[in-house]
Amino acid sequence: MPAFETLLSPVILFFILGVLAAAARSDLSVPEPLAKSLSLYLMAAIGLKGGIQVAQAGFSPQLLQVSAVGIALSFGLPLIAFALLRALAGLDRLNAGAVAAHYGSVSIVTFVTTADVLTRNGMAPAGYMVAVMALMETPAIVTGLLLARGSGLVAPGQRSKLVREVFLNGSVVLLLGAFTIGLVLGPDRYQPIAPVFTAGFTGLLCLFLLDMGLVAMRRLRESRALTWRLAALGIVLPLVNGAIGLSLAMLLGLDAGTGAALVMLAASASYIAVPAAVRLAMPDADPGIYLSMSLAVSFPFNILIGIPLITQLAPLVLG
Amino acid sequence: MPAFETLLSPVILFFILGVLAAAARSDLSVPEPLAKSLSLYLMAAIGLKGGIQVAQAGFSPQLLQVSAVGIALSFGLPLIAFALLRALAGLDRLNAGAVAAHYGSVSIVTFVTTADVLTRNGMAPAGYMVAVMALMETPAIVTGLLLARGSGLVAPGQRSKLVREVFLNGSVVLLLGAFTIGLVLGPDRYQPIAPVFTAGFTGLLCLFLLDMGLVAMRRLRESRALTWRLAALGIVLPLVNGAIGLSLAMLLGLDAGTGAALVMLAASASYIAVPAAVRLAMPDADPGIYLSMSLAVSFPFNILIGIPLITQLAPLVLG
Amino acid sequence: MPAFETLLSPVILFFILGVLAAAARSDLSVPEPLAKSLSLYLMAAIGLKGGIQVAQAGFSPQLLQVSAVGIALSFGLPLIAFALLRALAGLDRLNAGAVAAHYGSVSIVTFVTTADVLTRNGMAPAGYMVAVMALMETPAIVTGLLLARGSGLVAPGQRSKLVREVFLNGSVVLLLGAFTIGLVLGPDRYQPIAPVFTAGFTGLLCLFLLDMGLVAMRRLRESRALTWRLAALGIVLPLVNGAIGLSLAMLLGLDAGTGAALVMLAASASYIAVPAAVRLAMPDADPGIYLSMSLAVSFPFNILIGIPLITQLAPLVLG
Amino acid sequence: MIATYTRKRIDILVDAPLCEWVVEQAAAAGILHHSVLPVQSGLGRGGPWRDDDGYASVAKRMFVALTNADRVDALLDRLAPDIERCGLVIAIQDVQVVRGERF
Amino acid sequence: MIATYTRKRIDILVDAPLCEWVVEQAAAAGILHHSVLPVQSGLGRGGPWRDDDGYASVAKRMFVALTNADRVDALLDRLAPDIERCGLVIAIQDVQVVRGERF
Amino acid sequence: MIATYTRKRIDILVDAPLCEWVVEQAAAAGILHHSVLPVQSGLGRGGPWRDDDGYASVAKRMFVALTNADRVDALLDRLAPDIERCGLVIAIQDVQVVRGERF
Ligand SMILES: Nc1ncnc2c1ncn2[C@@H]1O[C@H](COP(=O)(O)O)[C@@H](O)[C@H]1O
Ligand SMILES: Nc1ncnc2c1ncn2[C@@H]1O[C@H](COP(=O)(O)O)[C@@H](O)[C@H]1O
Ligand SMILES: Nc1ncnc2c1ncn2[C@@H]1O[C@H](COP(=O)(O)O)[C@@H](O)[C@H]1O
Ligand code: NA
Ligand code: NA
Ligand code: NA
Repeated sequence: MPAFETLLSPVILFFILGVLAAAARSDLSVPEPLAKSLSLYLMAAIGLKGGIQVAQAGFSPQLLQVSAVGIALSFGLPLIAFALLRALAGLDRLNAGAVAAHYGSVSIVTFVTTADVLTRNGMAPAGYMVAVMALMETPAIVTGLLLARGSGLVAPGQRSKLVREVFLNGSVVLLLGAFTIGLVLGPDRYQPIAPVFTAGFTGLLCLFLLDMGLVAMRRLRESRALTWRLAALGIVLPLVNGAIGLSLAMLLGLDAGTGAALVMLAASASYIAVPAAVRLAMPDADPGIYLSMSLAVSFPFNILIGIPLITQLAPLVLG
Repeated sequence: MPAFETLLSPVILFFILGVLAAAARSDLSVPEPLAKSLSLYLMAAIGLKGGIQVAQAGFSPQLLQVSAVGIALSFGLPLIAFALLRALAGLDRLNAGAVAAHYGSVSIVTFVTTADVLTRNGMAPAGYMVAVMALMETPAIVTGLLLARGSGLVAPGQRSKLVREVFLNGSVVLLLGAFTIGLVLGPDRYQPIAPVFTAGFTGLLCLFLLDMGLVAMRRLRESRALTWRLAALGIVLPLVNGAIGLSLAMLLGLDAGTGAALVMLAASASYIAVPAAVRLAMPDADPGIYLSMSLAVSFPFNILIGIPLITQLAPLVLG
Repeated sequence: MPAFETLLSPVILFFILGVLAAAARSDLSVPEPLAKSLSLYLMAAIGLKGGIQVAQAGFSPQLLQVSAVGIALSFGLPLIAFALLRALAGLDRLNAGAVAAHYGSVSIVTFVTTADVLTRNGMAPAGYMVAVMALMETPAIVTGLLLARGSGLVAPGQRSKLVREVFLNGSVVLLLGAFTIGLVLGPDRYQPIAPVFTAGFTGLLCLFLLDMGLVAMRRLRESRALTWRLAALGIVLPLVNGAIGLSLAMLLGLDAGTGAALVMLAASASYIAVPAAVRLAMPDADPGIYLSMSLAVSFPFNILIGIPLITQLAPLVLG
Repeated sequence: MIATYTRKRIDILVDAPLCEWVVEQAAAAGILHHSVLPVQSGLGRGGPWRDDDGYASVAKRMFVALTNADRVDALLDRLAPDIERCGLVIAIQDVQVVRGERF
Repeated sequence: MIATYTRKRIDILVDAPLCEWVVEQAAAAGILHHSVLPVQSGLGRGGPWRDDDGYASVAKRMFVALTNADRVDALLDRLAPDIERCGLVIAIQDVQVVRGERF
Repeated sequence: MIATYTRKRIDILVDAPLCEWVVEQAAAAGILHHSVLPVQSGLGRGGPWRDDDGYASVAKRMFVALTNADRVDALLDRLAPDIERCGLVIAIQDVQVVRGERF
């Protein structure tokens, strides 16, 4: 299937509709509670699905290997991002550290869209990748903070809040919780809830990506802090991180779907969990920089270019 | 099937439940974000469905004919409404123009309910009627404004906002956008999202009409500006406009379903897109008049009398 | 099937996930409009289902018997609760009356979860139990008020509001309204909305119970007014009321499923309709007591212990 | 320069189920027009609450009215016996308004 | 003690569709920074409304800005011809702020 | 006539993720009771934001407390070093309250 075909999936077309509507300054908008509800739903659904697949396939040593690699990526990728942001865009330590934390972490929606597209192309990633994603969400925050501040610079009162934000973040808890429920349920007991969590999945993902398109484009239009260098890095970083992810996937001998998912986890940048934690730990870093880069540049790039690209590439170099 | 049977559809029964609950002053209410979310969903769903039907049936010259007629109706119907409102209800120019704009435009929910009922009676309207509806939404605002003010009376700063409101109104963009997505997808690629947008449709429409019943009846109970003459016109105008629509449908030789849909588009009055634009362009017109007429009188009339009537009539005089 | 198996249903596992997340002080939370929307949906769905079952099974004299017993329970159970609360927990009249009203009324979510679990265990309760539940919601408020205040102590201006709250409460209206719609529709005309109201039911219930777990546990963590005696009574009252319900179910000769549902209606305590009415009629009673008992103690007890227990017990002693 | 007049703004924090009652009391005191703002969370003597705790807590509203001093006094007199019992939190401020005859 | 400065707070109750226009007028009067609070229900000369009535009523917003007296006057002058027509409800108060140079 | 007392109302506009921290600072300054109002959109030095932009912007809250002058001062002293860094927008007003002993 040509790369172009991937763009014709309903999910991506709704994303494009959102982008165009916001670019034309239409007043189309998705109510905030719907967006929040859809994101809860999507996390519960992929958590469950992952758990059930692992319940069927059984635990494999690969699960542990890939988890370890994922955690290492989340800790490590911010180092590269930090260096590039300092050298090429001239960001100060604080803002470079804040942005780096985002690129070490992952975008859940990018992962979900990737999995959806891969599955329709006959390359469903392994179920445990959901757990790997959850594990990759927060280590990057630690690295980003250390880079920005050196050690020990979080105010004492804030520290416990930050630890909670990092380890008990709602999305981490929901993903791992639903994953565990899926493991416990197994395929049979999952049947009664399959109509909601399986049959409804792609359709609801369309509505969510419509919103993401609107939000990303509005952000792009309104961002003042986004220089050309930063925008360029918003494309370079996913490519660099994705390449690193791909090399590791080859080293680990992952199948095409699972490897492609790892690549997109590495390539994607957080715009939910990390911004909230960064706001808490580095309130003086500029959200105009880190949100615009991850949400308005890297996210659309990954959806519109990254996913079609890896869908073409993965079967050639992996598996 | 007797007209009475039409009232026994789940959609209409939930509307009646809403009306009764509000009439009894129950505190039953539907959270605003749910109502907004359902209306986004309904627009995406009918847009998609229309696009897919056109993708299957192919473009027909009729599509262009009916579109032209629809636009002409939207521009033209306010003239009649304006004359009747001035002559029979003694409204001033400003308020008569404001109300007229509503009756030239369309009610999406009335259309959706019509299509649902017609389809269950074996008279599904042509897919392109969704696009016709989107085209009919906003021209009426221009006529209404000219009638109310003569030309050139919108404050300069407001004009660009009004143009955006008229052409890039969220519902127009979503309807035409989803229609286009449907066209591009075609029936096969639509399959993964069919459970949400097709199977879920009638059930979710029930919840939406429950809310509409509550809202319409509450409006009726609380409206102070609604005189008996205005209320009577809220019934006369749908009949007059519907009759005009029916004549045109006969002239064009439309099939029963498509023709009935055109009739209900003509007969229905906007209560979403137009009120917002009127509030912007004529803030001194009284919403107590235009909202009460379109929402509290014409909307229930169309749902409870208009749809059953046309469902009986259409197969006799059309197609 | 062992009691333990009941806990492995997806619905209960999501409840436990919510409880654990709140206990760990995660920031996971369900947006309020989603919770409200889900509860509207659940009420509409069980109302419809009940009505359709009665339409199929026909009216039975049992329906009237069980309704009368339900109303009697709702009026009568608060007397026992009041006596126990005064004697064992030393509550003053006002607060004892307020709490008693909650235990005479019912928890819709407990009922829905019970029905879901019973149905999966081959003991679906009779359809009319939904109507019985609606009838049991509000009589308890009257008894609670009389106990707290003696007669005539509601301020005159409040009385009409209270009557509306009691008889036209949103949940009573929606349950009975949807029940009636189900009766009118019957199984055939229900088909088009079955995907939403039947296929989607258990999955959406999971999301709702996730929220209930979060909310109940947060309440437990933050409640200051909850003494050990009150907490103990939050477990004793469901057991006492459930035992009374069971005796009546045996007397009436109900089948296992219907009887088990009556038991759980008796055992459960309201935390939606009654708190609102009590806040209106007895603003000086302490919500810290009545909400904590019904929501943070009895609700989880009923879900985690009560339902598995009665699922085991009912087939042995009933029907 | 457009003329402004000194009037009062009264804000009343009230439990959602009692809000309609405050509106009625205000109307009886001659304060017909008002607005109600949502409140998201809070902490009082009754402990913390948040509006997305649904049933677990009693949500609050903020009743706001611009009016004149006499009507504020009339409203306070009507509310006085219930302020404690209903846990009303009331704040009154001087404000400048335009169209003074409206308030 | 941190220094505080006397400035003005202006609150404008406005129909949601006209809110953007108020924001523009404020900007033209030099009041660039502002916040908009949601309003949930209300009662005015046009009768009652509530925001969950969706299409049945015109929702309101509350525009709030902290600024200085001159800019408030400039804004009032700009709004003056439309206050009645657009049904604006305006309240101005003295407030103490920190970082006085910002307002 | 019911007695009223002069107290202070302090309003603090704060980023949602930092709201809990403001609440803690207030508690440490003796301001235990407070309410938090939602804010829907705004414009500041950091550009425009709106709460339905989800992840695209940092939502704001409005912390509101009625209290006395001493506690307001204590709170300002605690917040002083972070006001600039955290972008707090603070407004303090005199208000009349009933049940003066509560505040
Ligand atoms: N001093 C205060 N300032 C602002 N809000 C308050 C204050 N006292 C109480 N409240 C609000 O009123 C609610 C009820 O207060 P209470 O009746 O003391 O529990 C609290 O949860 C707060 O939302
Ligand atoms: N005196 C007032 N105090 C507070 N809010 C008001 C006042 N007058 C009007 N409002 C608000 O402004 C809205 C429109 O007022 P009106 O234009 O008079 O219908 C009302 O529905 C209220 O929400
Ligand atoms: N002068 C002001 N009046 C009202 N709200 C303000 C003002 N300045 C800032 N804000 C609010 O505080 C937010 C953050 O401001 P800033 O830190 O300047 O970006 C803005 O988006 C507004 O919502
Ligand atoms: Na990454
Ligand atoms: Na029309
Ligand atoms: Na009970």
